[in-house]
Amino acid sequence: MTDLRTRFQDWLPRLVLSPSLAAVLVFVYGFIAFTLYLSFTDSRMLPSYDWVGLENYSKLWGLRHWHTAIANLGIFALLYITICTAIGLTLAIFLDQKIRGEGLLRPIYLYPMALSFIVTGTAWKWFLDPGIGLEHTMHLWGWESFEFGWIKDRDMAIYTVVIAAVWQSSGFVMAMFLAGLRGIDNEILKAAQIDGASNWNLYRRIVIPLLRPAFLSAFVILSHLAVKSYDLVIALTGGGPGRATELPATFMYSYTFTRNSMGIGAASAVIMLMTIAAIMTPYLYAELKDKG
Amino acid sequence: MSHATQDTAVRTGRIARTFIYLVLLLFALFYLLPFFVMLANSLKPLSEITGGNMMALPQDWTIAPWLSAWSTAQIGVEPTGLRPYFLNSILMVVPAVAISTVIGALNGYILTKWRFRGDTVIFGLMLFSCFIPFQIVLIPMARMLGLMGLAGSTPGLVLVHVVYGIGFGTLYFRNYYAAFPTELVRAAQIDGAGFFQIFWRIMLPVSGPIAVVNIIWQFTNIWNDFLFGASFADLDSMPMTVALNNLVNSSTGVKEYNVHFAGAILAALPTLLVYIVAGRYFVRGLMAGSVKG
Amino acid sequence: MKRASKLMGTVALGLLTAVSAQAEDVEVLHWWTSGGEAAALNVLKEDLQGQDIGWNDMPVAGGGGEAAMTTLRARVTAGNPPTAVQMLGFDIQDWAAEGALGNLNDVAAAEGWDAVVPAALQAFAKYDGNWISAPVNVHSTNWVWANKAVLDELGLGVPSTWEEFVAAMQAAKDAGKVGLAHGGQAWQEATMFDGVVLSAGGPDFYKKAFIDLDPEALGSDTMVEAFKRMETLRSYVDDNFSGRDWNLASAMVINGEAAFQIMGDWAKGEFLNAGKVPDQDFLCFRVPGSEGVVTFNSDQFAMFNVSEEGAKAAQAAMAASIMAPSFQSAFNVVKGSVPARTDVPQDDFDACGKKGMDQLAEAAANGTLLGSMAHGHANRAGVKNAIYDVVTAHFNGEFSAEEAAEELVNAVETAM
Amino acid sequence: MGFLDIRNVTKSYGAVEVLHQVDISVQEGEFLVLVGPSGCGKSTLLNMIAGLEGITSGEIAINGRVVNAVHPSKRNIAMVFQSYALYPNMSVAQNMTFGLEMHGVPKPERDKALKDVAALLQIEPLLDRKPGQLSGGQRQRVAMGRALVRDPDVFLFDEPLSNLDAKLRVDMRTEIKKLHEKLKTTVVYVTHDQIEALTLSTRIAVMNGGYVQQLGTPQEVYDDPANVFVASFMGSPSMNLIPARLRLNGQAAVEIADGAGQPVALPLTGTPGGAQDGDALLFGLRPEALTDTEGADRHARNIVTFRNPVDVVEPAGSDTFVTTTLGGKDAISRMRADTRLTPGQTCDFAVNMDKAVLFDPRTEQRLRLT
Repeated sequence: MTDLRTRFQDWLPRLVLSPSLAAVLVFVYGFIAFTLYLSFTDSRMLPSYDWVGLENYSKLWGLRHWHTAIANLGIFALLYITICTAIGLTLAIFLDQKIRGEGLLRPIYLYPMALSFIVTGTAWKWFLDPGIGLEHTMHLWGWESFEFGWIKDRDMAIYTVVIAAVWQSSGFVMAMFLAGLRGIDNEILKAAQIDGASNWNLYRRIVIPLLRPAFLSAFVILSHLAVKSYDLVIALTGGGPGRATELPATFMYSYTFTRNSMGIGAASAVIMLMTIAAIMTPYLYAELKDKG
Repeated sequence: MSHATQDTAVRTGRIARTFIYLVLLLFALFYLLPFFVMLANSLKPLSEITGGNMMALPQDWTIAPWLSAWSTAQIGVEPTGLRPYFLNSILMVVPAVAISTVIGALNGYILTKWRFRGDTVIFGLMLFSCFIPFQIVLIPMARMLGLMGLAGSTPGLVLVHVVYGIGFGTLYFRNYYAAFPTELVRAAQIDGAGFFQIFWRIMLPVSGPIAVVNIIWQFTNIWNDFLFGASFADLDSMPMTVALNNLVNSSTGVKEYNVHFAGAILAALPTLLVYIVAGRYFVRGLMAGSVKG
Repeated sequence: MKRASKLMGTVALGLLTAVSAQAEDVEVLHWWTSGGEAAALNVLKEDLQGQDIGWNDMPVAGGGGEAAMTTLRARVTAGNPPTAVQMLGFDIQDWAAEGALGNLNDVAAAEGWDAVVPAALQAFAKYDGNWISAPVNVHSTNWVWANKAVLDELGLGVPSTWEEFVAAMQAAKDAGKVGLAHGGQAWQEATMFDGVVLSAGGPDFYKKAFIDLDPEALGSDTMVEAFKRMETLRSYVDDNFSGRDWNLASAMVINGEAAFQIMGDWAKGEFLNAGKVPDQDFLCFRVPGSEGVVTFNSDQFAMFNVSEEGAKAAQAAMAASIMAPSFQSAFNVVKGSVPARTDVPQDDFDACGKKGMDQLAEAAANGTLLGSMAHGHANRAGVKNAIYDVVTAHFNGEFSAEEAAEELVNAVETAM
Repeated sequence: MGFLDIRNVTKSYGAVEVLHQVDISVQEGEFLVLVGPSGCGKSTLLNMIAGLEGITSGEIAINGRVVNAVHPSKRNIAMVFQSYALYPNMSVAQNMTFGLEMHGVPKPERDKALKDVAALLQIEPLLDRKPGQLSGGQRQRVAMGRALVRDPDVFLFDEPLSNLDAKLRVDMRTEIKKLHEKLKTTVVYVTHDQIEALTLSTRIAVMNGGYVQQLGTPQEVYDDPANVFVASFMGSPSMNLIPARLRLNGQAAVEIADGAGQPVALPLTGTPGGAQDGDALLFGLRPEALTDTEGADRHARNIVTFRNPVDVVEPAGSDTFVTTTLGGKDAISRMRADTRLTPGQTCDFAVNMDKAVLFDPRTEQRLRLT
């Protein structure tokens, strides 16, 4: 009955989608499964297949660095996401006030995202270094009491990582919010003004709630960047002072590759993935249920 | 897709405006500072850097570091500068971005206009794949590339970048096409257009804004990637970032910071160019797609 | 001399390439990318090209070879290993244990490596009694670099004991200088620790603690003393040390901002590059208290399994060229290190280089040529990094000396 | 067998059946309107005819050929969408000829067809514009033009006028009617607007809840509704449905309560079969069958008059609508425009019993008189 072309047309979309799906299944989920397997083996320099059960996990949780790395990720992700969102939103709102020179300011805010941290890490390192950077310059300019030595301070160094990370991505977040603002129907704003809302209330009660999708997108992209932050730490602090700025991504790399403890590295990767899944699944579920 | 106007209809007073300009300019300064440090130091002789203030403007202006970084600095055993690796990166990044954009567009098109049972699950799988840490894929990926005979080649690198670009590409295009009226696809079906004809003739021509977003995103990520480049390339396919890393990160050699900075800026030029040229469409593209939940 | 070595190389080549005369390319993975290093390596490249062997360069810098080792794993996993790979210490042994390395016995026999390479180096270059890699150089880590002008100004000579060294740093500090130039990175702290442990406990203690990993030694009072000496050093370091690159620390000595730096012999390159002359502008001497002992690390080219005869021949030729005295001399003069064979003429070396060569030969003879803990020649990567963790944490004030020694025992145990 | 046959077609999504056993036969040249509230299944049915949605069971045949498994583009149909679905990246001319191009029609023929249709619809000046540069009415014309160019067996319209303003909608309605009269092509037209249904169609299928409630000419559907739903959905203002009782002692009559709650008996022209004295009924009366005495239909044979108070008076230009209370509910009466009634007054109402219909309040089905 069914003519061939029609039947083919029915299957074509699935056919076209299948290579992508296959690639994702193999190169992402297959590899995750492989990593999960490795985390139960005594792999050191290269993968090995000798089963050791949960030994790697118990070793991992016995390592002080791992606790430091987890705690750092908590601090880093929280501050990074919050500050980026706050700065991004502020800049977007300000830039949306018919600003002269918007065309010039926008790329200035955006460009850090274009640069790899291999590139900018050194510049930041110098800038934050009290001996040669900002503090030094302030002293030269006569502000002798100025102090800014966080990068040298074990307790504060993680915050310099936050500063540099915010520098890199807040412009991108700004663009997302700006796009969201430009997408809001003007009539809603006019109506709110006629209702007597002050600018402050206008944004707080009307605009910001309407930006919900932009907030969600920003959250996904920022959390993805936070979890993957690696270059940043390596270039800026090298994980130091001491190991004070270790993050799970640097931890994973160092155990897998430089310390020849692939099993422990794999275990840390599994824990990281589980954490990401725990955070992202509710978001994905909500997102997909709405539209599905 | 309605065209939103530029004007927010919000009125602000003189003092408020001054304040806004002040904040905007301060942030512009904040964003420009590291670039200033890089630029200023790339134009100084080395002695002025190691001996002096790194925040100061050069006293002896020189472009020698730039020339050195471009064509004579030592990357490997030969003093080639970054020049030859530039081409390698272009040869890698252009096909990778093009292919991953087409794949993202096709996936987005299928997942919104040719829906079938289980399509949201597939999308969820693709989206979550964005979060895989690249460190864990290194070893198994090397094995796969070896099995496919693509190890140490540009096509191999392109494949890797395309695979890990599927997630975001699909996300961007899916969100964009979700707002695109399905009736158009139906009309085209009745008009007799097939799956690919609808894609090429109806969908792609209106995908400009989101394609810009995807291209900027993928271009930045692929151009700046170091891990895959260092692991899966050989000399003939070694990308710019690996060369830059060789220039900057030598462990026990003399560090020529001025050359490093010049090289760093050179290596970043293509992405900067993409941002500046495509940047004006970027916000528009985000507006049309990715931020609409 | 050069001609003789070439001749020898050709003889060896002749022996090995009886089947296939066709020479192949070698692909070389290394992390020598800075100007001097790469130029030095270019000598080897040209040497091989003279023998019709092409050179496929595969440089990956970063983290003292860490990035290159990651690349290597990807390459081996992909079934596409390079011909020769620059490698350090235990990595060579680890790869040999994986069965990934080839066999250089024929070249080694033809060139008599067993006689000229110090036994301490052979321990890394041989696996199961077979030659698997060709050592290029010997770096030594227990050096102190000093600005002669500063010392003269303060009326100081070369300190010969730890106490004199501390007094000298104090004098420099009192004169408004930085006593010790240092960059706060884990590996730099570990490099200092090599010398400090030697000065506090001598070669036998060093061996027990770092090579045998004896928990008693690791937790001993001597180790506590070593940590205390680190604290002393810490007190002469300026406040901005953390994260500083080693060569910026060297620059502080060069500029006369600081009096001393404890760093491996690669630091010499920075001084030479700044136009300084050994013994006139700057001084090099062993960490006081560690004289007579040399902690070393040796860059070697490990040769990977290749199946084709032509490739094997190229590999052998490369190994022969690396070990040729002419190359050893040419390379190490530039690099700041000393040759891996003890029979290389000293003519081309500067004062510090000559000193280093003499001390190496002496230490090799006395059995005091010891693998550097900081540079992966005392134990495997996992242990090395575990020690790094404790040393750097202590140096940054997280532990007291006693706690650090205790923590060291734990960390090493976990990593083993 | 008709030109377009819909035979026992059902549609299910999973376990949920949204269309039940639809059976319609359309003759060539007919203008069939599918009308009903949103969610009644009319658009689903249209999409199934177009081939945009699969058929769960039953079959659809166009011009004698079963098309269940035929691709939309091969059914020789054309469709006009609610949103017009004009391709935003193409000019008007490209939009209109895209389908011909896809079917491999050579360029000269395409140009000729385009010229003819553009002339017919008077859109020649718009041909080079992009859809974004057109007004709503112009887009509507282009969308129709795109369908016309194809010269299809069947035109499918999916609420094509709902995006236009009131005035334009009326104009376009007339235009569509004229076009149909000129071209005599078979049309299936979906709308939720009963006026459009009545004015345009040759036959109407009133749908609700996935069922075809009634299929008939506009006259049949209006005057002779099959059930309460059709009666109340068709016509504006809608039919008065007054609670009543059946009286069978003497002449058959319905008894309703007037404004004061007193019973009024209205004699019937026949007896509903199977009904008994005292049964509850719904007495259906169109507003034009409840009027002032001068305005009553001159051809009507059975007029009953009674007095009742006026509650509300709404002049609507050509008519005046007067609300009164019958059976405890508001009943609307259509009177002449010059009526001088004011609220509170009592007046004579004339009931045209020829047009009265009865429903069973339980089943909501029509009770026919015998």
